[in-house]
Amino acid sequence: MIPLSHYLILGAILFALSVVGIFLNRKNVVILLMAIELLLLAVNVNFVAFSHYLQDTAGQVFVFFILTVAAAESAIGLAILIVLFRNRRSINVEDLDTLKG
Amino acid sequence: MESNLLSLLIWTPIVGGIVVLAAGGETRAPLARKLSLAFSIIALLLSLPLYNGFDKTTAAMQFEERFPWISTFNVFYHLGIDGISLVLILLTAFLTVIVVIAGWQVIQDKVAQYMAAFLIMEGLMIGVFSSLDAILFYVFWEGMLIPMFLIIGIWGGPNRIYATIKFFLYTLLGSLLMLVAFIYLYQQSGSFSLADYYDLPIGKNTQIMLFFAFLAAFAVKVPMVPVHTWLPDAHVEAPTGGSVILAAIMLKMGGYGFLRFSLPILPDASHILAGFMITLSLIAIVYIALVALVQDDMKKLIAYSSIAHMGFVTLGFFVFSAQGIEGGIVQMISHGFISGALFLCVGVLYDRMHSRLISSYGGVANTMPVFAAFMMLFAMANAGLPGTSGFVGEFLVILAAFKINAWYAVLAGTTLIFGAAYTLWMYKRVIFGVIANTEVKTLTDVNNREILFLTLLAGMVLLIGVWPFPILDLVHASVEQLVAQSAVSKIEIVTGAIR
Amino acid sequence: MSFIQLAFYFFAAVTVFAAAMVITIRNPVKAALFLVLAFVSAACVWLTLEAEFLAIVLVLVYVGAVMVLFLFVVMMLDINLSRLREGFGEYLPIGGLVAVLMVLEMAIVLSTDDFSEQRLPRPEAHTEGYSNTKELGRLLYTFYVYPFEIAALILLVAIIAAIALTLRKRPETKYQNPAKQVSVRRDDRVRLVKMGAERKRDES
Amino acid sequence: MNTAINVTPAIPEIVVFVMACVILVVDLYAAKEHRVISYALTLTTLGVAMLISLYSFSADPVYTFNNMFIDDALSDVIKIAVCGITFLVLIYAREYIELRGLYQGEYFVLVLFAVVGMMVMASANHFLVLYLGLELLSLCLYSLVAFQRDSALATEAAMKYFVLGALGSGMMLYGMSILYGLTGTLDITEVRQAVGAMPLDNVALIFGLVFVLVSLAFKLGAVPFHMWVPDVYHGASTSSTVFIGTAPKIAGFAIVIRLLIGGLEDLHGAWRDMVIILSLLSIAIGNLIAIAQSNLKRMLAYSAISHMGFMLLGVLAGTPNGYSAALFYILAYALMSLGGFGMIIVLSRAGFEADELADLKGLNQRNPWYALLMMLLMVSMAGIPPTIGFFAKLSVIQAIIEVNLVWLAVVAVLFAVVGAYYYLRVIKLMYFDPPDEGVASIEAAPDLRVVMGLNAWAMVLLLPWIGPIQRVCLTAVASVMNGFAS
Amino acid sequence: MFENMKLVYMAIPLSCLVASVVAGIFGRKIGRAGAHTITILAVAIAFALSLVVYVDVLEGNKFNGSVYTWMVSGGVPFEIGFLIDELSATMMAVVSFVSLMVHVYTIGYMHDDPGYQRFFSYISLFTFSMLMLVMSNNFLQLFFGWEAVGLMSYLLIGFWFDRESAIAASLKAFLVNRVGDLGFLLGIAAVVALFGSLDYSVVFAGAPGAASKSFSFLGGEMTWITAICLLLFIGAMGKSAQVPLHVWLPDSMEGPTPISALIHAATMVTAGIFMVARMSPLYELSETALSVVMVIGAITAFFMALIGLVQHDIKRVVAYSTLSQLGYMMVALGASAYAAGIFHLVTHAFFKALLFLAAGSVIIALHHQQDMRAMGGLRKPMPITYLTAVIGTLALVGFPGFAGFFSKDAIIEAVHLSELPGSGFAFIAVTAGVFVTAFYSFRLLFLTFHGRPRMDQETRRHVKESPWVVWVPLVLLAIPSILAGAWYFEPMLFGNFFGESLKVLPEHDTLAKLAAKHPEATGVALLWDVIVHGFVSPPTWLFLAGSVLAWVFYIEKPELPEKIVKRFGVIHGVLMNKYGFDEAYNVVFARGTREVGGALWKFGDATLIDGWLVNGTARIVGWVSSAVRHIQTGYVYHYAFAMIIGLFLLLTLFLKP
Repeated sequence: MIPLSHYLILGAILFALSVVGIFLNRKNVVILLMAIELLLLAVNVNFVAFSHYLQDTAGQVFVFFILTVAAAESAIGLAILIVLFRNRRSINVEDLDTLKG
Repeated sequence: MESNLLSLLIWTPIVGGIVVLAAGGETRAPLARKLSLAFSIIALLLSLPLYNGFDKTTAAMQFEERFPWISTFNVFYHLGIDGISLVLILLTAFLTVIVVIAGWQVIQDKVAQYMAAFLIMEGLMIGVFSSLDAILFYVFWEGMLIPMFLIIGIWGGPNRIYATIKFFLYTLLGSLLMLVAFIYLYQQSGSFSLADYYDLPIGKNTQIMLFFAFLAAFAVKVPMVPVHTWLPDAHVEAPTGGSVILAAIMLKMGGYGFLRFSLPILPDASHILAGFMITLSLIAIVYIALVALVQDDMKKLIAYSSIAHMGFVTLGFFVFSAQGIEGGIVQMISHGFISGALFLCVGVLYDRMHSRLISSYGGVANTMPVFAAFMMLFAMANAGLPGTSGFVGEFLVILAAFKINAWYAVLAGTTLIFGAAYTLWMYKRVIFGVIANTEVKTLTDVNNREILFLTLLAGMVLLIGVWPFPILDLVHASVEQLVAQSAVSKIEIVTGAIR
Repeated sequence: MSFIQLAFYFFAAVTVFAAAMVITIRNPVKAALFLVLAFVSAACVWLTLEAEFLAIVLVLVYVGAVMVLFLFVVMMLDINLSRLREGFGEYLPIGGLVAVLMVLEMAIVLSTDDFSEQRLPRPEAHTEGYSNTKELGRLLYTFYVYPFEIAALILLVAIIAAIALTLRKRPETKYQNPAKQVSVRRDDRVRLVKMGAERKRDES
Repeated sequence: MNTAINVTPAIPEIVVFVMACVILVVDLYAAKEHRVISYALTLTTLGVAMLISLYSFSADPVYTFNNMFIDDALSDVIKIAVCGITFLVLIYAREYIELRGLYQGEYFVLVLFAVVGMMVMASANHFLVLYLGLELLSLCLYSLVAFQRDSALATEAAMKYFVLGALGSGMMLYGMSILYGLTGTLDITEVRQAVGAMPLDNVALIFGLVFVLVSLAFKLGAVPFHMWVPDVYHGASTSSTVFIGTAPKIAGFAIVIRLLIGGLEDLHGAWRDMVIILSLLSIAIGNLIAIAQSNLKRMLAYSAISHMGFMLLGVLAGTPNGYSAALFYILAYALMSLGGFGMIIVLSRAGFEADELADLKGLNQRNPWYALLMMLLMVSMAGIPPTIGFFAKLSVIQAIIEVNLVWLAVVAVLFAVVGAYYYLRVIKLMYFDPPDEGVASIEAAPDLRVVMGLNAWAMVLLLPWIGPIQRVCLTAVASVMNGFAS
Repeated sequence: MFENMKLVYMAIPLSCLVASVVAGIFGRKIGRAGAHTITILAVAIAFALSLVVYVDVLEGNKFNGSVYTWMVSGGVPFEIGFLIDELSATMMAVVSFVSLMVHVYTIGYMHDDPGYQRFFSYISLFTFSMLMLVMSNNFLQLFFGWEAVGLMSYLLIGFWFDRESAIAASLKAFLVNRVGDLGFLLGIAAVVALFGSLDYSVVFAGAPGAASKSFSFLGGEMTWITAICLLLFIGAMGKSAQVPLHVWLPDSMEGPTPISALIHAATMVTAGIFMVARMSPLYELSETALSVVMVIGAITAFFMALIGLVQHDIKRVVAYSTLSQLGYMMVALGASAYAAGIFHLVTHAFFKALLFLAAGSVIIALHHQQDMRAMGGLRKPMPITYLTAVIGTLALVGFPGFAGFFSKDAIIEAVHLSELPGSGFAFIAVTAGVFVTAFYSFRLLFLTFHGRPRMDQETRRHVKESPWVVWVPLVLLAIPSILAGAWYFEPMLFGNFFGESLKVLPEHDTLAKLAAKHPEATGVALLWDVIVHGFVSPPTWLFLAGSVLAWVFYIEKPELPEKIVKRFGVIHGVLMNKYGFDEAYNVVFARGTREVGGALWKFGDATLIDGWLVNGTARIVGWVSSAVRHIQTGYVYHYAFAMIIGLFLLLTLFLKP
């Protein structure tokens, strides 16, 4: 059967991909938001897997809440994105460098 | 003894300072001046019962006050004085009055702030000299930095910002290391009380580490070579009153620290490092004297001479004899008056000519004979002439040093020559000679206000010079105890008990 | 290899591929679609873990709502696509290196005994009649009532914030106020002006 | 399953939550000129919540909501502090937001929800609750930063904050998932028991710990997870900065306590060294970069980073004294930081942000009173007596010396000297430099002036009460440790 | 005579102090007359009381006790007190007498000076200091007086503070004296270290017991007593202007002439002599120290006299003469003939003060012209001055019967009898010195009063005898210049005049040996014996030779000196340059220390400490700061990257598989 670690490694790969996605992506903020969704997905995979192997529903409940929060988060994230776009006519990550130093 | 005299003495000027700050706006300078004078005189008067009620026969702390403050750290609001503290407190109270008088007309800008800063500093300085709790001590010790920082920065000379920041950071760095040492001691003894520190057995290497931590703080304040370079800058840029307080009292805090902390708490380290300390002191005496010789700024010259004179203080302390320590103490007091007076003299000239450069002057005696006479007295005192206070401390320290090693005394004694050389050479170029320029020609002699404070200082300088007995009498018991304390090793106890 | 294994590795591979595409593809619309793919395949992976409810929620709520929101936003904002991927390749090597290193490191840790089959063997499948949804539902409303309330609060915040941030009154837009239209009264629109009768101005 | 849930301990949260909803509704119906009602209600709510927490203060922990909620001394202290600080924040902010068109019901509601989030964090005894509380707070903060919609800086800051914050949350979740997998539980009490039963050098445990720690470091703004701090502090409207820079720090400390000490205290040996690195880096980098700043808000942001480093010194000591010192530090810091940002608000006017250092030039000549207040604050931040900033530093340094990390103490004080430099520079600007020509006079509302004065003078006037305050901190920390010991 | 002698003792110096303070502080109020009246009155009182004390002491009423405790430290009491014995009583009388004369003289000399009151204040204060010095019963007070007279010397040399040369000379005098004082102070420190007391009586009582205590020094052994004596002698060298610390004395002639007479001839410069004599119980215990004293004295006596030959400034000639005579006194002390030294001190005080005042009288007459090349022929217009000058000169050169004869002769004899190392050299030096002394003395006399007047016409017409306030002191000083020698010759040298105050070990007692040469005679017979013997002794021949040579050079063949100077240009140059001491000191000390100081300042303070350590640290911090701030690029992906790296590093560091 599938060992737990394989699920975890799937989670790890997703985690790494999303993280890399955040710093690799220099042009589009939307992709950043998507990478964040991936990040949460990675965590969710972990939780679901643990929940199953531990025979404990708490993990699944946690995932449920993470999904909820993620939805709320993306709503706010997109709202900020829109406000940003209105201000700058751009969602280029490289343009977000007014604040520095 | 139940008394809250010390608290009164500390808080009266501080509250006074706040009152002055509140009452004297830009438009009410005369009120601010009068209030400040009143408060400083009240403080001076308050210090008199301290002197009267002081029991000279005992080394125990007197006028003690002790209230819990920060119970989690066993910090107490714990005040008390012995003879050593007392003389320094008297010095502080006296000089603050002088400084207030000296700033009377000279300071026209932000008078209330100026006066308030000095009053607050007075309270803090008295606090330093009477704290028996390390944290309380530290609070007063550091608290003083801010007013001094402002005094130099606001009313100082052209390069004041560099000087004042240098002064501040230099001192802060040293002090913070001392704080670490305090906390370490607290860790070992469970309290911040000095009395507990005294009884605490400490291992040799630890003592040495702690000694250097204390040294960082005290050496900067004293200042000892090579951490002295803040002083000439600070002095040169500070307004006259600032220079006076800086030289006359703040430097003494370093010396006081050695007596209150280094010697009794770390006797073994003090003995082990005595050679090192003496070397630094002698370097200060000789090296700085040579440096003073070539200064072309009067204030800088006096500042360097301060460093050299303070070298005597540390030299005296680290020969571990009653004579040496007493010599150091008298030297501190005397230097308080003399350097204060010299800075005031420079201030008198500066107020008239707005130059501190020796080369701007010449032949001042022609137009300001009375002033020249005063300055002659103080210059001679600075050169350590017998009959002035400057002699007493140097004499005792040389006597004490000679007993340890004649060469120490020889090197220390060179101050007799160098001290006279730089002081009198400056005096010669400034005061003597033909009138150098038209500005000097139009100088007016000292006015009554200036005569007042110069006379007060001259009186003290001569009084101590002619009869230093009272000061030594006051500190005698305390010094004896200090010598005894610093003679008992603390390592023995540790090796016996723990290691 | 059992079906379930096959399903897991297949969907896992799809998930990883989709995720990789999300972060590398040029077009954000396509990225969003790949994200949808990643979610769907992840939901399938979850099914192998008997998390049926969550798998369905993921597809319904996430793909159905959130991703649509994403697409909506992406399309609404007028983005210059040509500039979006400039210079991407420069950072790929270092990004790839970091990703590989991280995955390696994580994999080493995650393959330790703590997560081995010996310690946590795969449990038996649930018996017939077990409802994942029911179980979760029961817990949510009883045991997890406190987090549930907080989650509600979070959603409320999201609503308020999203509205507060994005809602704007455009002074230049013309719009009607039906309430105002309905409640209009005759007096507001018609003004009766009483005038004196007209007279011939013969005298003048 | 226990269905009869005791909600009494959660009354402060409930009050704030309910009132937030009420205000939301009231604000809908209140005319613009009556918005003061919302404002007053908000303040009242915070005040009431604070009083309730104060009233219910007790050292004995009370668990409820199936052990997910804990009401102990620490949570009470943090709730009181958070409500109190937020109360002051709003007073500071009122005139500022009025002048900038941010004076809306939503603003207050978001602040209140953020407060609820912080209170939830303070009382969390469960990973899930902790996470939700954190997210509640974070979402409110992102929105508050972006609230100044027409400001490019604010929205940029919000975006950065959002992305990085989500990344941070993700890391925390990942760490939690690992811990969950290892311990089989999300309940912090049980986690602690499970961890206690495990070998402490367990690699996976450390692995999970690192993720959790990193996310905590992010929330506190410790180097190298600090990058969001200066940009957000700088970009956000000052009314938001003053909030972000104060109350959430206290809440952040709460989760540090809950996670590292409540849950993972047994791993102290492992996380101590990590925290040493974080704290040293924070102290060093924070102080160093602050020197180069010309923007006051940015400078204060870097100073915040270094302050967090100092706070972490207390945490890493791993002793009750250390935790208590850290708590005291964070409380003192919140108060100082409040004043510091508050001064920017005081000096700002409609259409003018006094957030450049140069704006402080000659303040002593323009207004000696404010110069004095600002000096008190700067002195306190620099940790120079006689201000509470000094006693805060004293406590943490004492804590690390207690565990024989003298070298760390020495390094810390060396950087404190570096730090003193830029605080001094502020004083220098105010006192030694002449004001620029044609600077308008300072006009601040009376409530603002009063709060500013009290805030700054608190640096000195709190001195006699340092002992009691520290004792409260000790009680708070002890209650956490005892709660788990029993 | 008086109930409480202690009050009398105190009144002697204090009257001067009070007068000085009054004249100094209230000078403007009391005016010129007030100033000189009060100070002269005070000095007169001091003199009168000194005589009373003198008589009292001769009756055997000595005193040793403290007035008040200055301080107590480390168990050692530091006190101010008086020791009144024969030595101090003699000194008090001499000091107050010469001072009185000078006070009176000053009225005339300083008549036009704007600093009139100040001057009186100074010389009164000086008198006070000098009296305190000689009356002291302990080292502390001795040092007090020692430094105080140094201060007054400084102030008085620089009295005309707008003259560059005067203030330079005053500074030089002070600093050179300070070098001596350093030795003196170290000597006192050694005394305290060895004896634990500063009191003469305690120290002297303990000295024999401590004589053998020694320490290693430069590889050899040295007794503490020797060290103390040598250190104290360094002080004496400074104050009494012995080679090589003599350089200040000639320059001190920049001061007003009354000062030269009082301080730089009669009193202050003899403080060193007095001190060594006072310390005789110590010096007796160290032959090394005595030898050094003798040799230094001899060098000074001879070589300084040589310089006197080539000086043109009238006061400088007298000054070099003073140097030389001080050397004689030192030689006497070195030969353990303390009494002879003091005796010469006393006689010298009278005749050298006389010579200075006479020179001053000439200077007044010539409107402050001091160059002898512009004098000559003043015998006629200034008879009293001339006469007294002749008396002074005869006393100086040791014409038999005059005061100087007795004292100088005794010294030469004593040296001759001394057996200490260096006594041979000393004898030759002092004997040859007699010739040189005679030559320069008569050169001065001839150039000034005889020959053709060389001043300009205008001056010549106005030259006249000085007023009475000037010549009366001259006359009053001339009397003891003639008589003091004969009067004191016997008691001082042979009669145990000084009693216990001077202590000589029998094996050093050269005076006792000298007395043995005149076994039979006492009183007038002895006097006669000595004078007659004097006419046939080598010194007298030498002095006659010297005077005759001077007559030839300056009266008979005035062109001769020119030729000789040309012939022996090198020697003349060396003498004119005063052996190059001044130049060497200037280069080594004055400039050397300043250059070293400047280098230390520039390099040590400015570059090393401030430049590198302090500002360097600040610069580095600033540089690091501005460099590190660029980490914060503003790009969110960098921020994220930093977080990842942080996470990654923490994982790598702390995960130990």
